[in-house]
Amino acid sequence: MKGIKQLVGTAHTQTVPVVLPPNSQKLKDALLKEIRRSAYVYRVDCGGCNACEIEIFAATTPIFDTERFGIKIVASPRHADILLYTGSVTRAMRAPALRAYEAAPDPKIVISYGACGCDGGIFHDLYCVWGGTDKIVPVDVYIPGCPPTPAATIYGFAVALGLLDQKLKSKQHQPEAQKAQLKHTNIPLDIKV
Amino acid sequence: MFKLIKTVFNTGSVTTKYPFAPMSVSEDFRGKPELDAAQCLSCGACTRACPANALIMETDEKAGTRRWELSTARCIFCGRCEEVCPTHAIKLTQNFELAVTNKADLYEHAVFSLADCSQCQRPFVAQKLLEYVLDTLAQSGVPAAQLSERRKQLQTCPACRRANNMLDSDNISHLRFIKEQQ
Amino acid sequence: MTNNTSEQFHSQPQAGRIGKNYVDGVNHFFPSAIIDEEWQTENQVTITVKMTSLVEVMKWLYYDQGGWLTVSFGNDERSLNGHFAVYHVLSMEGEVKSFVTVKILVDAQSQEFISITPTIPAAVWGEREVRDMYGLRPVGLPDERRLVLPDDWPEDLHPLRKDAMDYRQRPQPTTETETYQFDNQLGNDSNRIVPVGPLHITSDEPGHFRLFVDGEDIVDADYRMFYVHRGMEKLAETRMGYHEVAQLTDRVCGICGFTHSVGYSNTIENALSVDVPFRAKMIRTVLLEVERLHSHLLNIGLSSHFVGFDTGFMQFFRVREKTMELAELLTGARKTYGMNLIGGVRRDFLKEQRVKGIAMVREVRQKFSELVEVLLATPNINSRTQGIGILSKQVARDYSPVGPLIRASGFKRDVRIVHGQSLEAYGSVPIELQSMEDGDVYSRVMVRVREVFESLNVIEYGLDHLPAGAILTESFDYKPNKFALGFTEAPRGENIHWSMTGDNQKLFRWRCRAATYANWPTLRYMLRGNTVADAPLIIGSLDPCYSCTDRVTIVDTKKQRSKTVPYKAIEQYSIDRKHSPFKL
Amino acid sequence: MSPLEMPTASWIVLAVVQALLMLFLAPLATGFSRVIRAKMHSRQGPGVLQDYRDIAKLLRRQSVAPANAGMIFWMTPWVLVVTMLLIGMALPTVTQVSPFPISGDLITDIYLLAIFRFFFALAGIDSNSMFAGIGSSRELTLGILVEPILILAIVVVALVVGTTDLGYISHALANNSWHRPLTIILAGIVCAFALFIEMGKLPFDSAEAEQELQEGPVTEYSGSALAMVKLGLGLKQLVVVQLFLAIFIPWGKASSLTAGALISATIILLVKLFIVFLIAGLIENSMARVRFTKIHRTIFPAFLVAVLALIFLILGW
Repeated sequence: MKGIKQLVGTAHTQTVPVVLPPNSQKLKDALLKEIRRSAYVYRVDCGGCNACEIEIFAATTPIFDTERFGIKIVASPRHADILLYTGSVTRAMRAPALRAYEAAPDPKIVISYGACGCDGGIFHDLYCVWGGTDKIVPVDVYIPGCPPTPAATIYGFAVALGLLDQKLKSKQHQPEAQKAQLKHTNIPLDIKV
Repeated sequence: MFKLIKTVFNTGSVTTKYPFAPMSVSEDFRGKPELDAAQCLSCGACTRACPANALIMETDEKAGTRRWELSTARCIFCGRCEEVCPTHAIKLTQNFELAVTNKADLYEHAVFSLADCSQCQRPFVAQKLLEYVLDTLAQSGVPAAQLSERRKQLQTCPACRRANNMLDSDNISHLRFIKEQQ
Repeated sequence: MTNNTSEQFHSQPQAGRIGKNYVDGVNHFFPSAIIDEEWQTENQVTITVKMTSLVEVMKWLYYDQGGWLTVSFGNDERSLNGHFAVYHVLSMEGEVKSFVTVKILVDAQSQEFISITPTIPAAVWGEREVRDMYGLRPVGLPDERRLVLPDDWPEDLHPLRKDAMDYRQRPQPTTETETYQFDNQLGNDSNRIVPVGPLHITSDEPGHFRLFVDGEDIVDADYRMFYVHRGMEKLAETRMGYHEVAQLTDRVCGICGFTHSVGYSNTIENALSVDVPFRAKMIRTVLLEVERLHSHLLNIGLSSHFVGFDTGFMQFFRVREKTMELAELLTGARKTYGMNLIGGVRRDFLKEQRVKGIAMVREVRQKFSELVEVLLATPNINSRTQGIGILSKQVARDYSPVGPLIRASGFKRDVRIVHGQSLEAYGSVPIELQSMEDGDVYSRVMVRVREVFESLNVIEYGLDHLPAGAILTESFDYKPNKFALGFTEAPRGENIHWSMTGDNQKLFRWRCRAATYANWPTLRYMLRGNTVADAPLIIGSLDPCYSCTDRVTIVDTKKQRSKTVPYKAIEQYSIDRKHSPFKL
Repeated sequence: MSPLEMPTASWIVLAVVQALLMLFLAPLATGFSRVIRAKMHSRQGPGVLQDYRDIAKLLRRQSVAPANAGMIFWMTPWVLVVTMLLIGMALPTVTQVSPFPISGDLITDIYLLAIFRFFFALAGIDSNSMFAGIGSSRELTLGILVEPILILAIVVVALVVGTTDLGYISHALANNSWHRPLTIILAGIVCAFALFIEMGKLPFDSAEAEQELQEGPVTEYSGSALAMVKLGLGLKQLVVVQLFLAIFIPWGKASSLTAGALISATIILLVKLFIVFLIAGLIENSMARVRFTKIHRTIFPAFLVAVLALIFLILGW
């Protein structure tokens, strides 16, 4: 059974993420109010298969057009309010990703994009990958998807900016309610495979 | 240049109204997998088929429970789990609006209880899996006598069954097949 | 070729045996070279050759018989025959079209093999990767640097060896900064070039370029790729079963994932000689063309962006959205189709899906042709793209690049037509090869434009004439240690996959060579002689699989100083073409 | 009034109000060109007031700069805005006479533009990021190409009218007949071309290209400094266009300080600005950029036309 919760326990398989200053949450809420109608996004590619980059690109094209919400993709972390991390952090890309994090002015919102960004996706336990953005930087919003559709990207930005509230909630199923029903009970026996 | 302005002019603005109007997605779009806990037998087929380890099953003998977990963060929305599930318990919905602010919301859990062996009282199979097998046997027309004997046999764990077969020779069930083949 | 050698080979009785003449030729010219010959399918043969005669055999097959080196890779077969092995796969495109794989056994103690790079330069990257991954030292390989593994990887750990490490082990990083040394082949090596420029904080750098320039013209270029190396080949051997690897190969590259998935499935299907139902083959062909559609539209849009024509870029992406909708309609997802299983496809095209699909194809064709006229009528487009980044025929012949890059230089290389019979349903689909002669950026863009129209026809034909029948066959069993080649024509060129089935319901070895992997080495020669202002345009015309190669370091050989210039700056410089960034 | 003695209080008030109004309208102008670009891309695009929101947000953001950025790096945003305000005060936009002639006749305006460019480039180099260095070198070379044309065109007009005071020139061209029509028309065309480049519009887009192009020296700025620089650039576009309108299309201006005349003049001015920005937007979005070697070929003939205008002036046509 593949039920191993944490894969390899030894410390050397983990990286230690950047630690947040204490009052940063208060600063972030203040920031959110300011950038509600004009958010500058900077894309940090930590070694994904670049399907996520193309979908972010597609989100800015005429059909989905993020600029109508004031969301603009800028070309330097200096101007950025939101850092958009894609890709499961590969070893070679860890140093540049941390440099980008320090270059952006505080307070900043960090969004982790795509299955690789959220939790390492299909490469989560590989030798050359640290697996997920939250291994190196504190993340505020997760946008799952492989790759997330441009509509999901826009929804993610809306949740990040606090325009929409998130729909997905963690769920605890109660399976003991009743027995599992058999399927196709009314089919006569001999033709049922 | 004027040809461009003409093309641009008669295409007008093509932007969708998405956040303000629901987004129309093709009907078999692969969105978030949804578990129907009643149907689920905790058999673990989906966890074996998942390429990204997003579905995880953990059996805990001491507590006699088996915990199923779906991590929407790691899920790659490929739909393999839906294909291999014997009772169609897990299905992919069309839900793509999955952005969350705290990571715990990306995880779903379900706890199933294990059935104890009638002889050695140690849990050896998921309760619902056992019941489902017995229902299938009953539904597939096994006569009542044989069914009760089958039930007794199925409710003992494999270790006890091996012990039983070794000890009382008259109850060895394989004789039945030999008779029929003549 | 007189065929006097007797037919005692133990391989399965093959009907056609296409490519038998190559094997006989090798026997004839190099009598004792071949140790073993094994046929995987009727046009794929693997000959195990003695190490000593490897170079001559390869030279004869490559240059004299019109072969093209597609991929070179290693395999740790100590558990099978006590040796390592290095394979060189040749796609023979002379008068007989077939695949010949030359295999050499490498002794497990000496761990050295003869490098063929001096005679066939195309093998340079393959052999560097074998050294990284298996620790086998290629004797005679000029380049000593690490190719694939990151700088902070310990020196003696070679991941792909069976006994090296568990696929989840992550060694502690050895260095915090990048330590890759760049070499300047043409400039005078006397002056040591030190990167002076401050490290600009552009973060996403899937590729790092270093242009050696003399004033405005590029003397030489070197680049460091593989920042996105994740180690997929180790994953395919350890955690994943056959069907899961089909999902993994969908995520090799974000733009041409499905071609990799089809390539991989073909390898297992060829190895176990599974006959995939014809309907599944046609579905795969249609989806391969849908992927080519959106990838070419992406590249044409990017080319108009590099030329500075942003309205064209946005308009092409507007049309591209329609193709993504088509993909979502047919497969349920915009990008990662995930349709492939071993033995066929797992989702069928229903009637109304096909009707809607054909309507969409017609709409895309009309809009696309309209936009192409607009693009070609835009002022100074031609002056920006004609005559730059020319790939000469000789360099093309040496480095065997693939895809629109080589078709724009006049070579007729397209797997769909050359090896069309044994690739999905391309044999029975109206398609013909697009190629142009002068090999510059303009002709590459035009080849892609024509191929988009070609793909539209194929999709419409495929959706119209979808043959009846099953879409998946499971009536075959997995035999261990069978291996074969799988090949598809990705938008950027020919993807070659090779895999060997293992004995525990898992793969023993899976090797995937994406198209761009073969195109990168030629970039150095395309950049030479052009101005740095054209560099992003040329790099863009190569249509690199990594979304953006992000940093360029300008090294002025005369003043012995260099400056690291972020790619975006070079991109802007090439777009508005003013004052080159050499103010060192 | 003769240009030398100090203008009366009401004129100074008008000048200051005029300059501040221009500063306030600058984001509207850049927002409008962004909307045109969006419409050309056939997408919905941001609202016209988007630049206001951007600048408001940036003003409140933390201003991070490279560790070794010098004093000039911090001073430049202020220099940019102040120089443009000075020109703005002197321009006879709504009145026939230049409201504050001391701060800007033709020669000082050209030099104020030159100071703007010089400090903008210097800031790029001073922030010693390679990125901004390229933007600065680009800005300076553009200056070398464009400034001679601009100076020549404006000097020709000044010679035709006989004075370098903006107010008199626009008054003369508006009222009495054009006794040298050909020269003025040629100078007008050349000045329009030069100011189009000065506005930093495609296809001659230069360092302060706005969307995802690298924004040259602006790369290293962030937070409030970035807001000031964006304001400065927007203000420069507005001021440059009004410089052209004041000289070459001077009709419809108020002759006295009465409220009614001022209001009508302002409306006419806004209509003129709308038309000019619309045309600039259309041109900008339907051209690919000109190649570096071609840049000389396209800008140099404009210089020859300017010389031609000078010759026509001498011949008296």
